[in-house]
Order: sequence, then structure tokens, then C-alpha cells
Amino acid sequence: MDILSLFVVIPVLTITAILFLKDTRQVRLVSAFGMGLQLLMAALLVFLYLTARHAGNSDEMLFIRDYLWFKSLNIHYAVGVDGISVAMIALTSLVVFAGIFASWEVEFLRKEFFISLILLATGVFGFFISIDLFTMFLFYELAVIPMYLLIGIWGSGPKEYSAMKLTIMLMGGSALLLVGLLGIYFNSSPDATKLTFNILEISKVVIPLPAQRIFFPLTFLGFGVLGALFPFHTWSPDGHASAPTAVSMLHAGVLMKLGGYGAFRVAIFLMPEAAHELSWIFIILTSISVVYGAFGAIAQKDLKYINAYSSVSHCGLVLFAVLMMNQTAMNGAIIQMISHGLMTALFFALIGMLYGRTHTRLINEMGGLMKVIPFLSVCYVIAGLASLGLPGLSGFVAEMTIFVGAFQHHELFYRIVTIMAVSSIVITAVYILRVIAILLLGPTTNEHFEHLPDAKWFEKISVITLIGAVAAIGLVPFWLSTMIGTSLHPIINKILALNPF
Amino acid sequence: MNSGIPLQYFLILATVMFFTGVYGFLTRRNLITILMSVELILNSVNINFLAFNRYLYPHKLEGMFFSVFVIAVAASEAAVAIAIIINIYRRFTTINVEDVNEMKF
Amino acid sequence: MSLGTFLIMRHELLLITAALLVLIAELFWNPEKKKGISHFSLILFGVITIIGFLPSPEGSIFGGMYVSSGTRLLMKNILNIGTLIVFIQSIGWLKKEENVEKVSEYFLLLISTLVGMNFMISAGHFLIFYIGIELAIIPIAALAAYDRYKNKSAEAGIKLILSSALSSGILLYGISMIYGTTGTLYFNEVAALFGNTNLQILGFIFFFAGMAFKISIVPFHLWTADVYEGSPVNITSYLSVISKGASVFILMIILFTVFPVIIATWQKTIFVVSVLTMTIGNLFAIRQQNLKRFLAFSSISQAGYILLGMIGGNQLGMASIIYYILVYVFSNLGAFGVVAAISNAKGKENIDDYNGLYHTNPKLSLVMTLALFSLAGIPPVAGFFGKFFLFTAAAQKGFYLLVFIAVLNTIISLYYYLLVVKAMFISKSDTPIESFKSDISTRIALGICIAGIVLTGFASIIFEVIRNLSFGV
Amino acid sequence: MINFSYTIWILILPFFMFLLLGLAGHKLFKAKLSGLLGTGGLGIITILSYITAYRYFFVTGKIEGAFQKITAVNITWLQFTDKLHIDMGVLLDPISVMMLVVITTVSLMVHIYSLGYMKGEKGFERFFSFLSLFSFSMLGLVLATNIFQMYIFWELVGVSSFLLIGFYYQKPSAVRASKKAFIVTRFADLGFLIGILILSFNTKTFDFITLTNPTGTAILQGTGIGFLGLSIMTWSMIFVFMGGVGKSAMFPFHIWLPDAMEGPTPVSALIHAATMVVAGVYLVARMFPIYAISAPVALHVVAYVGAFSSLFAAIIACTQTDIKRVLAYSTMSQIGMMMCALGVASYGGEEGLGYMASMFHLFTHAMFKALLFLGAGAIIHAVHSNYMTDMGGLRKYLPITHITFLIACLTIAGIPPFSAFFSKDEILTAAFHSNKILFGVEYAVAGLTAFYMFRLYFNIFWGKDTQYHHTPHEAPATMTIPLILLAIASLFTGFIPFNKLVTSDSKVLESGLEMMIAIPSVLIGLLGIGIAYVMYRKETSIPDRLATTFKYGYKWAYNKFYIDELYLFVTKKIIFRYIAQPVAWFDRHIVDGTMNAIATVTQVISFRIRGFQSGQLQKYAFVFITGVIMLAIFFIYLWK
Repeated sequence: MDILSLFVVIPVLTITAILFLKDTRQVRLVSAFGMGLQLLMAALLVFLYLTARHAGNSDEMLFIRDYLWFKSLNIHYAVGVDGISVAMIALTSLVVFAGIFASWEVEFLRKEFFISLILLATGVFGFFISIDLFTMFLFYELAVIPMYLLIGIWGSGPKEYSAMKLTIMLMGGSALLLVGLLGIYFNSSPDATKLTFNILEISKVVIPLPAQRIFFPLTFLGFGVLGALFPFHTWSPDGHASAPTAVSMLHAGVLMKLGGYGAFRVAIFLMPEAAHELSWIFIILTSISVVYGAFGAIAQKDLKYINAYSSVSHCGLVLFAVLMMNQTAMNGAIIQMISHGLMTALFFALIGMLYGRTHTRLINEMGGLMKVIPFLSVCYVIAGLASLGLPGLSGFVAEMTIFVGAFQHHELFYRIVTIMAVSSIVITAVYILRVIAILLLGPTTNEHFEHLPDAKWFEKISVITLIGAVAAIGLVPFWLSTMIGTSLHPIINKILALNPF
Repeated sequence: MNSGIPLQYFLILATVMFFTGVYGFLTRRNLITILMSVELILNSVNINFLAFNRYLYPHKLEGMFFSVFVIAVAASEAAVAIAIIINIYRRFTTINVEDVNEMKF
Repeated sequence: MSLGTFLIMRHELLLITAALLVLIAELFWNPEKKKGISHFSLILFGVITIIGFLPSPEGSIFGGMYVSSGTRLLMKNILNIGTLIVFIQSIGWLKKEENVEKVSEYFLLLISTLVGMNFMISAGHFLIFYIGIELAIIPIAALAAYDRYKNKSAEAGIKLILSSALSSGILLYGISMIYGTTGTLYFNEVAALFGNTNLQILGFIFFFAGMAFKISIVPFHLWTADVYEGSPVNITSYLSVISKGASVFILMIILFTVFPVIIATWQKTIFVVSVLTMTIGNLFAIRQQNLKRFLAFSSISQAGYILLGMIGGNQLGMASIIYYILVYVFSNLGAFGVVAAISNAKGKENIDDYNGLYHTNPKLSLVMTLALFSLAGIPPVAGFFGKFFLFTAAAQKGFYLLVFIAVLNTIISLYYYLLVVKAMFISKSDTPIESFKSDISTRIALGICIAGIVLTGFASIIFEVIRNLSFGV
Repeated sequence: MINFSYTIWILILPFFMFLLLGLAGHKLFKAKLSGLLGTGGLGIITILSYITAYRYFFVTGKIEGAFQKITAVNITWLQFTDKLHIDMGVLLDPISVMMLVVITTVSLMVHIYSLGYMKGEKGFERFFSFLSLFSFSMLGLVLATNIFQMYIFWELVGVSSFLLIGFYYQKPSAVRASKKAFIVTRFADLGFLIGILILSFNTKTFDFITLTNPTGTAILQGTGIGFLGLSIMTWSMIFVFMGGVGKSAMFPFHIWLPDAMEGPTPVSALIHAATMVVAGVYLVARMFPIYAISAPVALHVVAYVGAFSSLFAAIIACTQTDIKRVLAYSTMSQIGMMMCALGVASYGGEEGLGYMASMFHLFTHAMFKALLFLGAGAIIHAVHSNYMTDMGGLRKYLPITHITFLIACLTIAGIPPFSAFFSKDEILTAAFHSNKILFGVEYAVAGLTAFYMFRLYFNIFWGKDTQYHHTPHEAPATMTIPLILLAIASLFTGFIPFNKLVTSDSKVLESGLEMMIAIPSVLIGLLGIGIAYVMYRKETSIPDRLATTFKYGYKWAYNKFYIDELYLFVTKKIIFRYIAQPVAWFDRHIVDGTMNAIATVTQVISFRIRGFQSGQLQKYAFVFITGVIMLAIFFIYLWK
């Protein structure tokens, strides 16, 4: 058993263990144990990875394991990681770990809840370790489906509608994706003798440009739907609003990152020519996402909607940066994924906790919570500051890397669009501060809120884990940035070699 | 040719019979009549087979045999169909095809 | 030609023997003993299924009218497995008061149809093919009308028999034209002599329409829903899985071996009808309340997906179709098994009735969910792999547009499958189906289905075996 | 060469204090202890700063007659590209060392003062933790080695300002003010960021030393390429200046500053008078070689914005009654003067006088403005009101405050020998030699300043004898000691030879008092004081009559020329109502509506076509036959 497969095996074992539990009270302990183990594994992976790199291992991917699965189609179960996937895995394990604690008090069908949650995590982990397009796609879909049950059963509000919409739209994305992947597969070998799904092998050949022109948009849009690309983002506000806390966390924090990661790893990496040629279309869409999402967030009243639109904006930035196709911007995109993953998970965790106390998510029904529940409120402020890009927290590092990188683009059009995207930081500040001001500051408006309890121990674990990560990235971004940056080299070199700028 | 009647005539006859059968199938309301229309269709096929065999490929008897089997199968089909029609009559007290539509949409 | 060469027909012979044994038992056993007739048939059939997997000689007899090959044997074995599951599922249902008298009929007729299907699959000549196809469908019409005291059952029977008679007529008309233009009915000879004349294409289209009826491809599908709804659940599942599977197999064999000359024509035909089939099937399925009817339309759209494997005319396509049918056997029988269990126990067949089922019958709900996910093509269950291979097969020949339409259609289908999931897991009900314990046979059958659904996908060996056998027709 | 690497502790220490007090303050320490900890920490930093200043200015800083830029520490914090990377470090040069002294001095005074002023307030340790955060950020800002580090700390001072303005978070007005401050400056920072991006795109560096090397190549990048008639470099510098405009509360981004007075008074003294608001001036000074050499047009913008703001604010200040607001406008006005002085300067030699004057004034202004605010704090502390209408005759009750306040007022009015006399004189001289219009404006501002400050002074300490509920009493020693110290500073800082220490090209600049300028400037100061004396020494009706005479002018000035309302209109009405809400509506109804419509259409089609499934066997057969015929026609005749 190799270390990477453990990331799929551990959740599966956890699920199996939960299945055989009789006592539902132990379910969450087992889940926490499993996911805690996963977190440790992630830490170990980071360590092993850095050690290997330090020792001079300069392969594109490390810890590669390759098992032939379907021989006739040359489908493999192939895993491998570079700095980017390692970072994403670390992010995922953090968010999942925090998510388990954030859903500590789920009562209804507890067993099923944790099983679905961990199943979702399994899909995400699997996606990030895969270097075979088939398994990647398999895990991608595996991650989407538990969402339906999670939102549908444990959600709130118009949960059935939201769950259905989310699932259908994401599956719509995967429909585009599937066609794109098949297109890549059948063009993965110049003489059609050795077709492969393996990303590393495909990256060594040049897919014919006419094929790229068809399959790049499909693949990119396919992943873009999951990355909340305008105008395919509308599953996100409804889905997030209806989802239970941990699910929102995982979904916004991790699942949406599948989109950005895939767009980068599959669409752009494998089809750089078409990406270069067509990027302007998607740049326009993504910059609309960025600004539009931010404006959308200003007018919302529901906390989760605000955060959902904010996610649209931030995830738009990820795709935006990826499309800039230079080292710095892509580096920023990855950091932004991680940063946004942590931040938004933190946000959703806090919103869930606030909702659990006040039983409302409408900001104008709340007020002055800072006095009553200082711990949660301060955490909310920190999350907000991270989200609006305060230096010292992760958001700043990510956004600045993106902006600086994007602005290095040699074409004027891209630089002008970058300035448009940059303007989102002000709008972000507006809606974040609006929420903080209405929600937390000022006098306490409702006497029912006077005696709300502050965070419990499990809530603190959840929140502090995330804040710690956000601050760590924000304060010492160098190692993360370098880890990602070195992994980007082969990708950038490929792009540069093909498109002499 | 070993017969005075050209092949085309048989084929035209078969076609006419076929479409008569189809027309009957589509328009007759009585289930038994519909069954008879089906027989018309099958027999038009038989004529086709026989005519082709006789006129074009006289040294092999595939067409002949085929039509024999078609007749046999048609008979069994009719038997089952009539059994069911009897059951229909018991249940619906009618064999008008339009009344047999409990299930739709 | 020694007697031994008849062993090439081992599947058919065994089945005929079985049918005869059941008949003899029915005739000569005393009423007391007759209660065991269902178990007797079951064991008999189980043995046959196992024997079917033993190595068997390949070749052809009757001057090439009957062909046996690895692929065809595999197809027959798949059908055997499916039938076995149907048999196991129906044990409980056959114990019911109104069915006790007709147990042997049930087995007799089903085994007969299976004989027909086996002949059909092994056909090397249109005559055998025709006899097989009629043998396969006529007894089912009788079975559809099995519930003598139900209006719907009788209606299903008459609709099936008359529609199929019409389709047979048209099929035969097509065959007669093929015969007229080529002068032979042997598959290999027809393939060699087939041209591209208008009459031949007309003949082909008539033939195709007749076959499309059996697979219930739009616009030849309209009988499907009514017959599925009216027939007893077990018959419906047999009809939707085994009968359809057999027809798909033979259509594929004939398209690939008899009509390769006009591949351009039938590719276009399949393109059009598969788009129609998927879309119309899905659009109808969205609105259905009765689960049997719902599954009927779902199976129509499944037929549309299956056509994607055929369109390429490639080895991968053949392999993926056989594989998909195998997966489909498990998935659809799983779904029907649950419907049958609940229908037999509680008489409820509507989606609304399933509200809150998970809270009362979690295991059944899980089986149903897995089966539906498999039908929808959601990983990690086998349906995902099946669909993926089908689409790959179509994409290999460049039918990306078709693949795209198909994938969009899978989304619609996911929508309505999720409606059922929603009913079971999410919706609340004041009068949920009470918790009940289904009988042992149902549980065994569902267990086999689940094992199949889960394992067929992961165990790549299955697909590889199929792949290696394909094109060996 | 002395090793300056210990200066990193100037940054680390306050950050550590912030974390310590912020995370564990309310648990580990008693309130008083945390205050002392914070103050003590800052005391150490102050000493370190003084040592650094001494060593820099008098021991090693100078090489070949010019002060060197010394990079004491530089650590790569984030790598963008090979050339572009954010470093965290300490850059010592005359202005940063001067700022170091200013910040630590004022900050220390404010810390000590706060020990008394904030005594007993809830969240005492939080206050000190925020103060530490601010000190950290501000020091980081001035010591930045590269423009991006500066931007980082620029944002951090913004947020600490936000936190401190909103310190009384239960007070809606404070919350509003903090929000406003943050968003307005954030908007300005957007310009700063864009400026940085453009600048770095052209020069491929963030590093100040490389950027501002007057003989280097970076400074010449992008000067030729034009956009709307201005070079790219000019544009980038205008954008960078936009950040300065926001932070320094120049017109039109000044609106947040008066509202920021909602914060505790020591905060106003520290952040919104002495240190943070001059960051804009510091920024321009830091980039001065670029402005002067590559982007003179941008420098003109600086000059005119500064001059206009100073006049604009001075006029408003004459009408306000909230003493802290008067001081706020006064701050804005003074900073405008500094900006103007920078704007009229050019690089090197005699023409660089404005630069020196600006820095000089920055220095003196920090002292006397902090003094004014702290004095105002003492007054408010005693009277429990911000409005001068509630005050009068306080000289009897608050003797120390009175004297120190008077010193501060005389200083700002430019009366010799107080410090601002010298610095303001330099500014006027620089303006006079460069641009007569600007000189006129600044001259008028000098008069107005004297007027409104003494209006304030007379209203508070003289004027009517107001009856107080509680007899006002002098503040405790923790508050008065800083007052006295700062008063001394105001008295004597004017004699520091800035022309030898802080100049545009770091070389000694020969300059002296020009009597041509000095005498009229003193005269107009005295004139202002005189008018104020007449009008406000005793309770008279002159102000009211004047107000009615210049009814509209007064009303406009009193309402701050309705800039706030304009902003409100733009943000609430235009952005919120006509952009954000329509976007939200569009999203819900058009984009989402389309998605839903697809689903609905599918359902509708599904319903419409159900007629095919009529249940009629013969209709089925009809469809069947039609299908066959259609296929036949299709494939035989159309698509063969």
C-alpha cells in the first residue's frame, strides 16, 4: 500500500467502521479519529514531499504508483502528487477535519450524515491524488453525489430544490467534462496506437490544435461549472444556503476547488495552445464572475448567500489567474484556492454556529453579537479580514500573487482586465464590513440574544484549526508559494515552449 | 420465365395486401379484425417470399420454407392472441380496442 | 455429422430439457408435490446456468444456420444469469394464492422464451432468427396477461401480442426484400451480396424497425410503458432486461455481420433514433408516478444509450454493449426487485408511496438507491463504467456530438432517478410503507444484484474477458 | 559601518505585544498590567529608535556628504518572479529614521496618556493590543524596503485604524465611522495597488533603492509610452498618490477623517493626527525621485491636491463646533500644506527646499498636533462633551492643559519661536519660489489656521462661563506628563537643523530664514489670532452676524460642502441601488431564471408530448408505421 492510496483507503475504512457501529454516539468519535488520522497523514505527506524535493528529486510527480486497471482501454489507477496536489490534499484534510467538529451536534440520522460526509471527502482526496483522467473523473463524480443527500436530508430552507439544482448543474458540468476527456483520450497519441488517460503521458504529446479548440472549452467549462464560473454559478448560492454547516464548508472549501484544480491540471496543462488562443473568452467570463459576485454579495441579506456570492467572486479569481498562464498568476491561483478554501470553510463554520444559536441567518435580524459571543465574533472578524485580503492572513498573499502575476501579462487587454479584477477588493471590503458592522457590532438588538452561549470545545477546535492555517499561510507564505512554484515549473515550461510569448 | 404472370404483379399484390393489413390494423376497432389484419400482413410477406423464390432463385427453396414457418408461427401467435382476447372480453366485456386503454400517458 | 455436434447447441438443448422436465413434473406429480415445483425449476435452472459457463465447443451446424461462438455463449450466459435472478425473485410471488395453480406455466413459458432468445442469438440464418424472435416474444405476451383477474394485465397482454405481431410483419417484410435482392437468407451470404440499392435500404429499415420494436426504441416504443405497467412485476423485469438484452445482442450481431456494407446508413439511423430514444424516454420518465411505468421509460432511455455502443461498429462498442447489458441486468433487476418486493408485500407501486421508505426499510432503500445510481451512471457502481465505455466506444468513431447529447440526457435521467431517491430519503410521509421483512429468495436475489452492481465495475477482469471475446461472432 | 540588524526588533517587539495582549490579554493579566506591558514594550522600542537615529544621523549614516540608504535587514517573504518578490526588511534613510523617532515618540506619549485616559474602560487590554498592532504596522510602513512591503503595512495600519476607531463597538456612530474610514481608504488603496502593479510591470522591481535611484534605469522606465497624453510612469505615480490621498485624508477622500474622531481621543492623537495620516506624505517623499524626475505632472497633481485640501479644510474648520472635528480638519489642512510643499519641490539642490520643508513640518506637526489632541482629550475627559458650545472659561479648572494647549495653538499659528514657525516658513518659501498661486493659497491657509485655532482656544478656555454639572478637574499625571513633554517638544523642535539631515538628495541644503516670507507669515498669523480674539474672547454676536451675512457660504462650509452627502448618494443610491441590487436581481431572475427555465421547459415539453402515449393500441401502431415511413423516406431520398 502506497502512501497516496491511503488517502482513499482511510476514509473508506472509516466509513466501513461507522457502518458497523451500533451506538450512534461513537460515530462522531470514529469520524473524528479517521479524519484526524487523515490530517496527520497529510502532514506526513507534506513532510515526505518536502524531504524528497530537498533530497533533489526533481521528477514532475512524486510517489507515483501505477496499477493497470482496464487493459484494453489503457485505464490505470495511477496516483502521484506534486506540490500543488500536496497543498490541496493538506487543505482538504484540514477542512474535513474542521467539518467533522463543526457537525458535532448533528442528531438526525447521524450515522448516515458522517458516512456521506466522508464519502464526499473520499472523492475529493481521490481526485487530488489521481494522475489518470479516468480515475480523476470517477472521483469527481463520486464527490458530487453525496452532496445531494447531504443537502437534501440535513439541509434547511428549500433544500430539495437546492440539492437537485446543485446536483444537476454540477452533473451538467461533468457532462461537458466527459466529452472533453474522451476527446483528450482519443487524441492522446499521434498515431492512435497507445491511447492513454495518464496526464503525464498526455502532456508529452501535442494534441492537434483543431481538437484542442473543441475540447479545451468543453473541459474548461466542465470544470468551470464546479468553479462557479459565471453564468453557471447559480447552483452555488442556493446550494450553500440550504446545505448544513459542514457540507457548506466542504463544498465551498474543497469541492469548488476541484474545478480550479481540474481546469488547471487538465484543461490548460494538456491543451495550452487552445487555452492561449481562447483564453480571452474565459477571461471575460471569469472577470465578470469576480466583479459580479462581489456586487451580488453586497445586496444579499442572508449570511450564507453573502458568502456564496463571495465564493463566486473568489473562485472566479482562481480561474481568472489560471487563464493568465504564467508562473506567478498560476501560483496565485493555487494559493487562492487554498486560502479561499480555508477562509470560506471558516466562514461557513461560523455561520453555522451563529445560526445554531440565533436561529436566523438574516443579518438584519441580528446585531451586537460581539458583546454576547466574543469568541465567535472575533473569529468572524478574522475570517472577514482574511476574505477582504488583509496582509498577514492568507487572502492577501493569494490575491496579490494573482494580481501581480496577471499584470505581468504581455498583452494590454489582460492587464486592463486585471485592473477590473483588482477593483473587486474594494467591493469585497464593502460587503464584508457591512456584515461585520450589522451583525457583530453596535448594540444588541434582540433580547433573546443576550444570553447566547459562546463557542463549545468542539466548535473551538474546528474554528481554531482553520484560523491557524489561514494565519500560517498569511504570515509565512514563502514555503507554500515555493512548494507550489517549483511544481509549476514543468507546466509553465510546457506552456512557454509551445507559445513563445 | 416459366409463368405468364410477371414477378411485379406478385409484388404489387403483396404490397397492396401489406398496406391493406396495415390500414386494417390502424382502423378496425374489433380486436379480432385487427388480428386478421395482421394475418394479411404476414400473408403478404409469404407471397413475397414465394414469388421471389420461384422467380429469382428457383434452385433453392429458402423462401418456401420460410413462408411455411411464417404460417406456423402466425398460427401460434393467433392462438395466444385469441386467448388473451377472450380474457379481455371477460375483463372488459368488450373487444373494442378503443376501450382497452386503462393505461396511458 | 455425429450426434456430438449437436452439443454445440448445448444451451438450447438444456433449456428444452428443463422445459420438458417441468412439463412432466406438472403432469405427473401429485398436488402435494407440486408445491415444490418452483424450487425444482429453480434448482434445475441454476444447474443449467452453471453448466452454461463450462467450456463449450464453438462452430456452426445446419450448414451455418446455427452458429455458436465465444461471444454468443457469453451473451447466453448473461441472459441465463439474469433469468436466474428473475426466477429467484419470483419465488415469493409465486407462492401467492392466485398463482399457485400456474407455477409451472410460469417456468415453462419463461424457459421457452429463453430458448427462443438463445436461438435468436445463435442465428446464422434469418429463419432461425425469425423463429427465435417469435418464440421469445409470444410466450411473454401470455405471461403479461398472467394475472387473469386484473384488467391491466390483460390489456398489457393484448397490446404486446398485437404490437409485436405488427412489428414481426414489418420485420418479415423487410427480410423478404432482403431475400428478394440477395437470394439468400444466410447471414454471411447476405453480407457478401448486400449492395446499397434503395430496395435493400428499405428492406433494412423495415428490418431495423422490427428489431427496434423489441428493444423499444423511439418511435417504436409506445407499447413499452403500458405493457410494463400492466404485467406482473417479475414479468416486467424479465421483459425489460432479458428480452431487451437478447434483442440488443442480435441486432448488434446482425448490424455488424450482415450489414457492414451500409454502415453509413445505419450509423445515421442509429444516430437519429438514439437521440430520439434517450430524449423521449427521459422526457416521459420525468412525469411518471407508477414505478413500473417509470422504470419502463427509464429503460427506453437506457436503450438509447446502448445504441451508442452500436453506432461505431467497433470492437470496443460490442464489448461495451455486452458489458453494459450485464451491468444493466444487475441494476435493473435490483430496481425491479425492490419494486416487486414492495409491490408483493404492500401492493404499493407509486413513487409517493415510497416517501420516507429509508426510515422504515433502510436496506431496501439502499438497494434501490444503488441500483438507480447504477442506472444513472454514478460512480463507484458499475453503471458508471458501463456508460463510460459506451460513450468511449462512440467517441472512438468521432461521434462526440452524440456523446454530448447522451451525457446531457444522463443528467435528465439523473434528475428523475434522484426523485425516487428523494422520496425514499428526504420526503416525509404520514403513511410510510411499514417496516417488513422480505422473504429469503428476494434477499438472495437482491444480494446477487448488489454484488453485481458493485463488483462488475471494479473488477476490470470482467470487462477484459468480454472485450477479448467480442468480435468473435 | 555599524550593524543595524537589531532594528528588526523594532518590528518584532510590538507584533509580539499585539499577539500577547490580543490573544491572552484578558486571561493572563490584569488590565493595568497589560497597559504597563504595552507601554513598557513601546518604551523599549522608543529607546531603540533613538539609538538608531543617533547612530544613523551622527555616527555612520553619512558617506561622502550624503546620507546613505541602508538596508538593515531584508528577508524574502514571498517570491513572485525572479525579479519581483516581496521582502520584509528595514530600510534606514533620513526620512525613515525621522519617522521612526516621530512615531515612537508620539506613540509612547499616547501610551502613557492612555494609561490614564482609558482607565476603567472595558477592553483596556484590547486597546493596548490594538495600539501595539498599530505601532507595529506604522513602523513597518516607514521602515519598508520595498513598495510592496509598504503596501502590506499600509493595509495593516488601515485595519488597526479601523479597529481603533471602532473601539467602542457598541456605539453605532463609531461603527459607522470605522467602516467608512476603512472603505474610503481601501478604495484609495486600490489606486495605490494599481499604481504598484503598473510601476512594477514597467520597472520589474519593488525595491525602493532600485526604484528611486536617480541615476538608475528603473526610474526611466515607462516615461515615454503615453496614455491620454501622460506617460505610463505618470499614471502609475498618480495612482500611487491616490493611495496617499486616501490615507492622508486629502480631498476628495478626506471624508473619513472627521468621522474617525469617534475613536478614543488618544487614538485620534496617534493615528489620525500625528502618524498614520502623514503616511501619504511619507509615501510621496519616499517615491520622490520618481515623482520629481520621471513624473513631474504627477507631482503637480500632488501640489494642487495638497493646496486645495489645505484651503478647503481650513475653511470648514472655521465653522465646526466639535473640537475634535476642528482638529481633524486642521490636520487635513496641515497635511495639505505638506503635500503642497512636496509638490513644489524638485530633486536636489535649492529646488529641493519644499521636500525638506515638508518633512520638517511633518515632524513638528506630529508633536504639536498630538499635543492638541491629547489636550482636547483632557478637556473632553473633564467636560464629558466634544462640543465647544458646552465649554468656556476652562482655564481656571485645567491650568496645565490650558498652558500646553496655548503653546500648541501658538505653534500651529506659526508664531516664533515655536517650531511650526520654522517649518511653515520653509513651506511658504518653497511655494513662493515655485508657484505664486500656491503660495497665495498657503498664505491664506496660514491666516485661517491661526483664526480657527484661536477660535477654538478662546471658546474653550475663555468665552462664556459655562455652568458644569461636575466641576471639571485637571487630568491625572499620566495624562498631563505627556502634555508637558509634547509642549516642550513643540517649543524646541523648530531648532533642529533639518536642512542638514533630511533633504531630497540627502545632502546638506543651505537655507535660512527669508525675512521676506517670515515677517508676513507671522503677521497674518497674528491677524488671525486678533480676529479670533475679537470674536470669541468674550461672548459676542459677531460670529452669528457674520454667519447670517455669509449665509450660504457658512452653510456650505458648516455642512462640509456636502461632500459626505455626495458620497452617500453615490454609495447608497448609485452603487447599492443601481448596481448591487440590480446585479442581485439579475442573478436571481435572469441567470438563475434561465437555469430554472431550462428545467421548466423540459417539464413542459414532457407534459405536452404525453399525448403520444395515449393508451390506444392503434395510435401506437400509427406512430410505428409513420416512424418506419419517415425513416425510409429520410434515408432513401434525403440522406442516402
